[in-house]
Amino acid sequence: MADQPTATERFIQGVLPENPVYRQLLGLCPVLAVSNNMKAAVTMAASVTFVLLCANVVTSLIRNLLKPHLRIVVFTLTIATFVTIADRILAAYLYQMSKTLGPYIPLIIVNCIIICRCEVCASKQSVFTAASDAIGQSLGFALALSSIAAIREILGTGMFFELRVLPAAWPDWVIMALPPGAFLTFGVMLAAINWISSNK
Amino acid sequence: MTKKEDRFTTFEKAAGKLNVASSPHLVDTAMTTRSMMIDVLISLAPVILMSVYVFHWYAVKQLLICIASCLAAEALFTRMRNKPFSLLDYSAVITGVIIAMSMPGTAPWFVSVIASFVGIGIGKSVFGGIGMNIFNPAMVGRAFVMIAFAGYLGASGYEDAGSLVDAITQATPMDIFKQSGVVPSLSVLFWGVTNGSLGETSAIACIIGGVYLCIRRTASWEIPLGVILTVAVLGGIQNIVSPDSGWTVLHHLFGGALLFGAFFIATDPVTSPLTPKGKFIFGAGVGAIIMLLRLFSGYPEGVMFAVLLMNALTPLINRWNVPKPLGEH
Amino acid sequence: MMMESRTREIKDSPGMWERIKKNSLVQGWLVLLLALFFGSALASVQLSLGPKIEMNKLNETLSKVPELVLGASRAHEMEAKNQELGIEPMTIEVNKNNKRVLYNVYKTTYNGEINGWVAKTSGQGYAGSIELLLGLDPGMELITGLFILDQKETPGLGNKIVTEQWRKQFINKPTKNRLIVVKDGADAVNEIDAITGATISSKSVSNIMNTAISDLKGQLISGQSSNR
Amino acid sequence: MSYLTDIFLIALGAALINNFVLYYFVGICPFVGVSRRVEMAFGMGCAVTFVITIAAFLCWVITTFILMPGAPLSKWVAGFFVSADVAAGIDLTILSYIVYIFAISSSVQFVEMYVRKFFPVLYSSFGVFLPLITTNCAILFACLTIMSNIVGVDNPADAWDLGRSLTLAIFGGVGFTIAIVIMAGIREDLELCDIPKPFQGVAITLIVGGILAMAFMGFTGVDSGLRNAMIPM
Repeated sequence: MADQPTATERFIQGVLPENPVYRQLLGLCPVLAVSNNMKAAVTMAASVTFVLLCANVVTSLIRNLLKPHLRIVVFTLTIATFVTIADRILAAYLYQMSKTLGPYIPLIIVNCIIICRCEVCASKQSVFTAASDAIGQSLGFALALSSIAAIREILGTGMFFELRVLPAAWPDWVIMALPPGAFLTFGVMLAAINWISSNK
Repeated sequence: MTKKEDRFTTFEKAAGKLNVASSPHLVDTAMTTRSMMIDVLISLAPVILMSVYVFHWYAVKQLLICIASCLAAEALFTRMRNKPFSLLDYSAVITGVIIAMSMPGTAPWFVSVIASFVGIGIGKSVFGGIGMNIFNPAMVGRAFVMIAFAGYLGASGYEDAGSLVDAITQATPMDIFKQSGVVPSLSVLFWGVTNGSLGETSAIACIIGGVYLCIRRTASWEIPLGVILTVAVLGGIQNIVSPDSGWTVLHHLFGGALLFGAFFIATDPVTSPLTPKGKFIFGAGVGAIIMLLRLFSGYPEGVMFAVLLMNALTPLINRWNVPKPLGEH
Repeated sequence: MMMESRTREIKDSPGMWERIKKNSLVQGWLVLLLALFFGSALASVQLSLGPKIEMNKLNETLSKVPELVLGASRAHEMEAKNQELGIEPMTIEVNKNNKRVLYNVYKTTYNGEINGWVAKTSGQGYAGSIELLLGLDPGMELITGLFILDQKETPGLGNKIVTEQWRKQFINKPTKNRLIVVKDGADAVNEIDAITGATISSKSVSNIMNTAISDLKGQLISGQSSNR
Repeated sequence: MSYLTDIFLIALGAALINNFVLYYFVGICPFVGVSRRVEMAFGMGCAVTFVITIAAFLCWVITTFILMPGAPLSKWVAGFFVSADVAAGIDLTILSYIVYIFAISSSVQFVEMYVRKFFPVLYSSFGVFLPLITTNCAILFACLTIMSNIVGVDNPADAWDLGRSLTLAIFGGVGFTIAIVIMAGIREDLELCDIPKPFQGVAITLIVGGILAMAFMGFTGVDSGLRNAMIPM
């Protein structure tokens, strides 16, 4: 497997060059849905990290036993289990947050980032590489999610992590907390990233 | 040649064929964007005059803010694309005037500025500028601030007890009706000496300007006709279902932003369908959605949402009503 | 494991082994093993966290109860003194136009004395349903508190129903007359100020409360007597 | 009457007011991915509506009879092994996510087989989208919504029946189709536009999605308006 990227490469690729959100355009549902405040975004990113890390490690451990036609079933089973565990942990320790995130935690099951990483990296490479890949990709996801959440929360409520950063006279842009704000912010951010990377 | 001109000539030819007997001298295939825009400005004059008469300096202030920020936005975004910048097509001015006329007089300055920048930026520039936009830029800006600053623009946007103008201390007729079922007199709605967004109050001013636009063929008459017919029919049905509400068909027609929207906003040739039949369907759709939102939605007025929704459907309407290529009968 | 199966393969008759190997159940042994493993993991998660989650669900309502009955300052005072309110949950069934309506009601007692009721109720708001807790004094004559548990009203307008500033005007309103939402300053005892620009949300809340009060008023007093 | 009103409002809510794509952001991937041509978008929409209905049916049956606390089937089975009290308290909701995702993937498989065998024409028009649908969040989202309306309600009498669940699923699919077809129509027109380079592709799709979401915001409150109109207070 000489042609496969090493652990460090996987990690670095995940954060920026192959950022799952801005570059690969995967997992867009949570990026749009839970990015109206930082707390929700960070919790979401942490849950995705947990699921991706566990799924990648388990997949990598059993990679030699996988039959090609059963591998999707195995991936799905693994991911669904860890998502359930993450969901219960949230409900037990962060009850309000788990109510806020609602169905978007179970929807991690069908988040393409995770199944894509299992397929591309974990089912072919060692546990260590798979883990560093998972962390890199999750970090990239977290960066993207919080960049959008920061803009939406600051413009929408004048606050950041529920702490006031803009003067009290700031008129809240309510639309930023609502669905149109998510689409527009993400669209403009994506264009900005495209513009920056094409100018390099 | 821009897409708008392409579309426009296609439509003009189609329309010319249909109306050859009635008014051939009015079909001006060489009509440029600029002369069209001047027509629109002329037709907006009665509305502007009426709003200045009713709202005094509130109207002047809104107009100045909106036009200035639309021009600034246009200049900024065309510069960012390294395109030649020209104000001579007046399109940004018209967007500014329409945004100003759809605002309540008391809306704070930043709301108008944001509406203008969002309208020009997200409604127009990202689609490639004039003639390319899918959605009506003024309505994109207006809907953005309506959702973002509902507190300033909804019912309360119209009630400023400290103002000098009598009309502004009242709630809008639509709003009073929605909240407490009080029906204003028709003459008040017709002449427009009441509260509301700057340009929407006076039915007669909208009709004069709109008829001028239609006669000049800058706007196609099918769209306002579609809107008005549908609203009349649905309003009539509503009257039959609940006869004691007192809000008659004429109230529906003269109240709120209906006529302003039907004549000046829905008729934008870039964002409406190409064929006469498509235009009529477009108008009818706008009318139907306006009535649905007026009767049931929580927002006081549905014109901007209705226009945006039908703008979104325009490509599909065009698909199903493909204009016949030239030479084919 | 792979090595072992390969040696066995040579020993056994190849035809039969091939057939077994093609069998989907045998091919899926990994899936079954994983399912077993994950199943036990989930079971242990459920056993360890399940009770805690149930507690969270209950506490969400229960933790609000003292404040709704006693008011925020008394509730904090009691908490500071480590005094605890007795809370007894019950379900009240109301027959309305031949329709059964169930209410979750909490009877609060202190030193054996009833000192209030909290009812959980919900209804249609401007966008989606509003779920709220309503505090009432022992005789159900006064409203002692209001808390919005869940709502989907428009951010910036309707969702101001959750603010304490708006909610507190309900406190000490008599239940004798229906609450009425007015737009220009409430003066009468049963009038409530609407939130600017969100009259529908304001009306929804007071209507939900009116319905709950009129449904429960007779029921609770009689229910109370039957409990004795 | 009130049941029909309920069904009507669930349908309207799922299709327009709280549109799956434009309000809940589920099914965004096909919304930006498979919306280049109107025919393709319509095919995708039909496929999703088809699968979502079957998945919702399975989900409702499984949740009501097996998964929810005190579900009849699991109570009956467990009755053979443990005492009746323990059997009545059996709660399998922890398995729900796993069960749903397998219900979805097997209904996709089933639909694919069935359509290929009996409707070859239909299969050639939207069969290619079927495998993609397993990871379409709209379907899992519909199942989760149905579940929260069965398990999450305080009052057992309020739990959704099959009719309500299927209505949500079908009209959720219809709402998805509406959104994706409108988007495809616009994107066909966008090809003629001189879109700034950084905005080309997904970015402009998201901006258009934002304006569409804005337009759909106009419907907020229509459901409560209609409810009040139909059921006088």
